Amino acid sequence: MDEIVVSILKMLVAGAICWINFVIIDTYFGLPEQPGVLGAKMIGEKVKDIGGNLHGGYFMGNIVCSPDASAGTLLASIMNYLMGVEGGLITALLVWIGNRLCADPGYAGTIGALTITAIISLLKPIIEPKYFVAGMVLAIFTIQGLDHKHASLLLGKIAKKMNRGE
Amino acid sequence: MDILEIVIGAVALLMTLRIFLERSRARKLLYLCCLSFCISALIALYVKSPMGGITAIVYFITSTLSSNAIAYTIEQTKHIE
Amino acid sequence: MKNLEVLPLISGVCCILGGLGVVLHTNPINKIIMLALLEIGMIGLIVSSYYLDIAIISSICEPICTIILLLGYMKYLTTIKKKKKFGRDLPVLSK
Amino acid sequence: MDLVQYILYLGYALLIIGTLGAILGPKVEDPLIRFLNVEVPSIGVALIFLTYDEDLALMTFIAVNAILSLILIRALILKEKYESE
Amino acid sequence: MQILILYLVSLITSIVVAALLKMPLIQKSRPIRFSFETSILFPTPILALGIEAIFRNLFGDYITLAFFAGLFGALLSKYSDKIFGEP
Repeated sequence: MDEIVVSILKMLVAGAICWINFVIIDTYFGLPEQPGVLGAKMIGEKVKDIGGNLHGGYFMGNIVCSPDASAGTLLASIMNYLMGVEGGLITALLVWIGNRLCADPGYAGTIGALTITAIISLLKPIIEPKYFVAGMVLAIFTIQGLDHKHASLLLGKIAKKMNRGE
Repeated sequence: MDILEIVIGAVALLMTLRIFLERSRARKLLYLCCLSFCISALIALYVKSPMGGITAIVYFITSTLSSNAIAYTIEQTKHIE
Repeated sequence: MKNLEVLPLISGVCCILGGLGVVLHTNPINKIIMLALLEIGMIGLIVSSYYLDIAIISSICEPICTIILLLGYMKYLTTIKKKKKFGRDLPVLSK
Repeated sequence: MDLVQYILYLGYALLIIGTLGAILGPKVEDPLIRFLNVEVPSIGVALIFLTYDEDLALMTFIAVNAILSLILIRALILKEKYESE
Repeated sequence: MQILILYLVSLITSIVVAALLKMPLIQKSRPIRFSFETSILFPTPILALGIEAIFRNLFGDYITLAFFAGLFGALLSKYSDKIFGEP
């Protein structure tokens, strides 16, 4: 019974680390500022129609339409769990190819994969890489799955504080 | 069964039901993206070898490409209808 | 049902709900989104019986099929709209 | 229940749902909607191939299915174009 | 220790080949996070390290393969807009 509580605590801490990592990198590389492809513009306007923020809607649309730092974080933690540190480098190569297929410059994906590789290799004696996979799923669930209106309002506030958007 | 797989499975089940019951077309794509994250994590936790990791990466990138095409078509056909 | 893992259960639920959703929806874009859900279930069932190479081939062929269906739908829609506009003028000309 | 029996029954269920939906589903007079309903039983057939360990047949079936949809949707567009003239 | 030497060889090779192909050191167009150009500093070392990781896991520890990994990385970074299409 005690092990379950410890593993749930580890999963929540890993989820918080992943959330901070991918939101800061995505916001710094300008996802809320403009829609990269035509589909992201439509999703941003539909999120604005239900009472959300427009720039938070652009953020969510850009995550759907091309693999950004969120995809880099999940796939790099998967490959770190299976192969070790070399998996992070392979992930950076494949995510760059996927970004270029979706007509995106590809700065956010590769740098997100490399930073989560560094964080995991620092924290490996305390939290195993298995917990980062489940933590990343919980982190993406709070943005895309739970409540679109309040999530876009929160993302718009973060984007305004970091001078991207408005 | 592990506790991690049960948590990811619960999230995936909730996402499947919300895709089936949602009315708006654009917000179905957001739930579909979250479901794709869950399946990619489950593949890597089920097959414990490097080939499973390559499968998860290829699956996730092609799924993103597909939803990109669907969003582009919704934007294009909005003027015609 | 006792010795099944999590991945086959989730894939089975995706298959059943996707099949019902393709039949019950009437807008073609909704049907194509549900078809993507059905393909997700099929790839999960292929992976759960350890055919990894076929899973890679299948997940590469899936967006090709989706893009073909979407391009065909756009061209079909423009053809129908042109025919309806042309058909409104046609009885005037035929008289 | 075993994994093999589970996949087999799932394939049978998809075949029945897809065939009934292609015959008497809602708004099936439009040929595009009927064509999209026919995609469901093809995935059921792919699952039955998976059950009997026919891996080469499964790979060929998935690859040919993409080309087949190209030919059928081309035929639909040509039919609409010839009816309008 | 030998693994570190292999990665270092591929890194130096990719940077030297990219400099011989007359690529710019940093991107020219000024909001740097929206430009599609490739330069020496951003995608070239990452691509070379990734290709070297794939080669080392598939074939083994050879120093010739590290050299070819750097060469392929520089060529892929130089001709990327011809392969994936100009946006």
